[in-house]
Amino acid sequence: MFDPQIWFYTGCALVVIGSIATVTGPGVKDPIVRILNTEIPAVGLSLIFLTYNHTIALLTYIAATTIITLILLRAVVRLEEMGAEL
Amino acid sequence: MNLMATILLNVLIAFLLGSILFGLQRKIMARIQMRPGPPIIQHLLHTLKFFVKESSFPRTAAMPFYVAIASMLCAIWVSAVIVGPVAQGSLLLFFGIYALHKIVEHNAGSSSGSPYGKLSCVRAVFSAAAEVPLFAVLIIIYLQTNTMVISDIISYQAANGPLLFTIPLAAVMFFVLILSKAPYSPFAITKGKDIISGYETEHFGVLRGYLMISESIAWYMLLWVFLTVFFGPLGVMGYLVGMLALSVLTAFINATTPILNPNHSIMVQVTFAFIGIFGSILLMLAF
Amino acid sequence: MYLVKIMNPLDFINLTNISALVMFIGAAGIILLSKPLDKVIMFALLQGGFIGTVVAAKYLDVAMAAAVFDPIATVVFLMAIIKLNEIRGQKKAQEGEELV
Amino acid sequence: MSIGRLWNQLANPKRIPRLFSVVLGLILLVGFLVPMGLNDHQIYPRPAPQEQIDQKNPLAPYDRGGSPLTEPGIVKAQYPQNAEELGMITGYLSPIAIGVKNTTLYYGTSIYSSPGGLIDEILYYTRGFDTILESTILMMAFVLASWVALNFTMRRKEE
Amino acid sequence: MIVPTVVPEFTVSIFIPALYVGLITGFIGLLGISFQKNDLSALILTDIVGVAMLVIVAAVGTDLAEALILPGLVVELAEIMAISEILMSREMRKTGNNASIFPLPFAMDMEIFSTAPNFLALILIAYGVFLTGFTGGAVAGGGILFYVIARRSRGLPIKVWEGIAGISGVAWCIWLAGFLIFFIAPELWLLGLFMSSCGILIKVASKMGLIGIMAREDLKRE
Amino acid sequence: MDISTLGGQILGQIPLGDIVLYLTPFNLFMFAGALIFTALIAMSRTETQIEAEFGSLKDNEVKVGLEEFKIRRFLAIVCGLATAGAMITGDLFNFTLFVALIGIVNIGIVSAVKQIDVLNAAFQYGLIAMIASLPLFGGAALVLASTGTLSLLQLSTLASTTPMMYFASLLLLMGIAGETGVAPFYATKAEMFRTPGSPFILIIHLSSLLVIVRAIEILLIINKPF
Repeated sequence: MFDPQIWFYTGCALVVIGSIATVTGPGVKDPIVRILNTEIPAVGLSLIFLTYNHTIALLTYIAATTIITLILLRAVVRLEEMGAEL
Repeated sequence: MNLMATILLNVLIAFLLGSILFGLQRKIMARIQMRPGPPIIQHLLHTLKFFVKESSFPRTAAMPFYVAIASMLCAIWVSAVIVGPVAQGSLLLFFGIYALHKIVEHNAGSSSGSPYGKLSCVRAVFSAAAEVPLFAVLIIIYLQTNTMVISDIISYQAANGPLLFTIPLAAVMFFVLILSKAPYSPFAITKGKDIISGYETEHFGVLRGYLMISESIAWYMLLWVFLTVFFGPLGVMGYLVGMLALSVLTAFINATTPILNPNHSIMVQVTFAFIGIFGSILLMLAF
Repeated sequence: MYLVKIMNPLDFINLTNISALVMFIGAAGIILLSKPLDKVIMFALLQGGFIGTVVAAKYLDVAMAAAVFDPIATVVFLMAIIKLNEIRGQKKAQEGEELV
Repeated sequence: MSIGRLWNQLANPKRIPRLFSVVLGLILLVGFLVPMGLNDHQIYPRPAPQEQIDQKNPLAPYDRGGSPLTEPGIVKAQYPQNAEELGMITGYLSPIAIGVKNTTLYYGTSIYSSPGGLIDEILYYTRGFDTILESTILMMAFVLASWVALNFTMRRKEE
Repeated sequence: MIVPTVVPEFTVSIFIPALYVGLITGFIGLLGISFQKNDLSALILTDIVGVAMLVIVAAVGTDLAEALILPGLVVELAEIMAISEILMSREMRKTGNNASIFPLPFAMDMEIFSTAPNFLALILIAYGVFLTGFTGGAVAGGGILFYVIARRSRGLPIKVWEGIAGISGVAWCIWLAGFLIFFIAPELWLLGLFMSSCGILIKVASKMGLIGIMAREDLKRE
Repeated sequence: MDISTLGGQILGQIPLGDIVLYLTPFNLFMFAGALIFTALIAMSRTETQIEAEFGSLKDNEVKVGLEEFKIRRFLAIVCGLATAGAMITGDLFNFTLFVALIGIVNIGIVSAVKQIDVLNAAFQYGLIAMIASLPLFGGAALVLASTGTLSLLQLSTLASTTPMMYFASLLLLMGIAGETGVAPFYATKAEMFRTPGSPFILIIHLSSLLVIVRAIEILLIINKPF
């Protein structure tokens, strides 16, 4: 097995495991845990990009995923703060 | 110049025939319900009457829009006549026009500021959601004839017999679409009497006249398309008899059925559409 | 003889495999640990593994950008968690007062 | 009259995304029954992964040939006749990029992400109309978000 | 031959696994949304659906695929932001604007906040400017954002905000002009290239900066 | 198989690199229709919605404020232009992007209102729009993977349709259905219409119906049943 294949299958595994964990992982009732779990498929996707040598997309994705995290966390904190019951 | 004359003639025929068919429909409905009913030319007279009445505009209306949208409805159906009987162009284009008609209808309601118009507008959006799957008729016709152009569909039927016999479920679906456009039909939720006259509540004078003209032309055009697409090349008498028959049939249905609740009306139409789509595909695979 | 040469376990110790291992450990940690702060630490591990992989692919500029963005993500998480704890603590305190 | 009640339930906005996702999920499962494969005659093909970096090419993984301002690179576009200067952008390197290229082997991504490079060629030239739309989507989403934030969610004490 | 005429064998061989991963992930995410009663969780789960979409697009493995991914993910980001803002607006109206009931003494004196932001932000912005385009915009925007969140200064007036929004509109026009140059005057392609890439850079970066301003309202209230 | 059996004969092309717009009577009519409505919206003012006030005999006038009016008009015009673009574009991915733009702008047009129900509908519609980006872009990517092209003119010249393309167009259809809100996903969209501002909500409806009609054309171009 040569390197790109290892990256690829690691990425695939992370994407699938991570998405399962996000949907039904332990403690995902807490939104912040759920957001942390979404980082796993994000890293998995980054590995898939790396396998295909989509490096510019990878670079953008690394920046974008940080920003998405920030947006989601902002929503979580703010909703919690105003005591919203969803 | 000749083309212009043809267009004018066709529009005139569409208007007159459409109004008379509407009048006939009301008469038949009345007789079924043991009422005397208005005279057959009532709808026509009604339309003409509005052009000599004073026009007034509600203070709350969204101004240029409110006037333009009613005039637009007329323009849209005139162009439908051009696409249909005059040019025999693409069926897809005809359905584009029908989509525009839905939009205009719904905004005629909301632009006046009346709460009844508003409700009619919301219901128009609901009902558009139900009519969109009926566009599947188009796809079924296309799969059967390999073309979207009306003249080609006519020549296909001249060679292979009417489409009614090969894709009957599509014809049923299209008939449901026509039925939903008829006044007092179970699917006419946008003009139900519970919301007064729906989108027409706040239109007076010339604007109401425009709305009524385009209703008549729309009825004629829908019947024309149905007959052309499913019965093949017909003569003048053929069209006349077919239109009469369809109007009488819808009158019978409308006279005997109640108007449905909006959600139910949509889901009934959607159910018809799904049965029609899958049934037609199965039929086409079978033969 | 030849088989033995291929099966040499030391061959498996290279940057790619180690990084993959680290990433799996990080992922498992994020999923299984219960406290959010512990999860953030495992998240750093996951990111570290990822940077290792990018280095193994020899794209150093991407690795550099990832190395800069990782602490940012971690800091953002930390801030949110601390803030949330604070809010929840206050809510609990308030509810307690109401009860008393 | 359970079907009537069911139909009424379908009109509840909160259920719609759930319903949509169930239907879509089932359709995605259909994908496993359909025979699929990648057609290898694609436009804009790229070399095998890691091939260029293994050759110690300082422009890896985006080297598509050509030399700055003189010779176009290799670009397999859909309609080459519609793009007169096809390949020139791929071949172009800015002066800073040339400097970086001569210093190190591992910064190909940065070099080709700076002005010039294949992705720029596709994004701005051959499929530039797509990029107009994408940046418009971005702009609209931000107009919307910032408007809501400014008027409703940030100035909440004033209301 | 630098560029092959057909897609390499390796890419073709991993197409099916990648596609299936995309479909499975999409299915899991969609199933999660359909069983989810909580609106916020549903929003977070759409992120997973987005990942599935990117996997499927990436699986094509050509340069075109990459060009399609790149703006797609920036768009995904923008949509999440807009929708989360609507969610907050809705909840604020529902709960009757009681968001700032708790006066929060939120003092967090971490070393990283006093020294690191300037340095990291400088690196990111400089690197982003060098990269240009969508990538550079995202990178530089990340830098601006981090700087804005971490700085102590507060009370940015709305005028500054509108200024930023205006710049981004102008940047969009610059990029449009660049695009037109490609087709109207192909011999000036270099000018078009620079206008386009710098336009997109400014546009994306300034928009990302806005997020930082919004987020600071929550995270660094004093 | 040829585009002219669908929308009438091709009158011309506008080449923009790989994205070639083609003009048939059908496309032109829809394009012009969308533009006319956009122009109408741009110059109209909004209506005043009259509601009965509860517990008294007074009327309650619901108006659209000036700030809100400006932003909604802007978004409505963008939506109209996007719809017009979706009518004449000749590229599959370009079309999906137009649809995505229409989706986000539609949410925007109603997000500025203050009714909780309408905001809720806008949020749920936004969720659908985001979910729908998976089948939309995924479907376009699968078409690209199986045929190696995204241009509709090229797609129409292909000899046959593979099962993969059928699957891809099924996904595309789902994506368009989600973004435009047709039955049975109509409820979110219809709820959004309860707000005042009739010229702007016109464009929401206009875009979805026109896009559906255009989508039928595109799906028939991709799938060749004979």
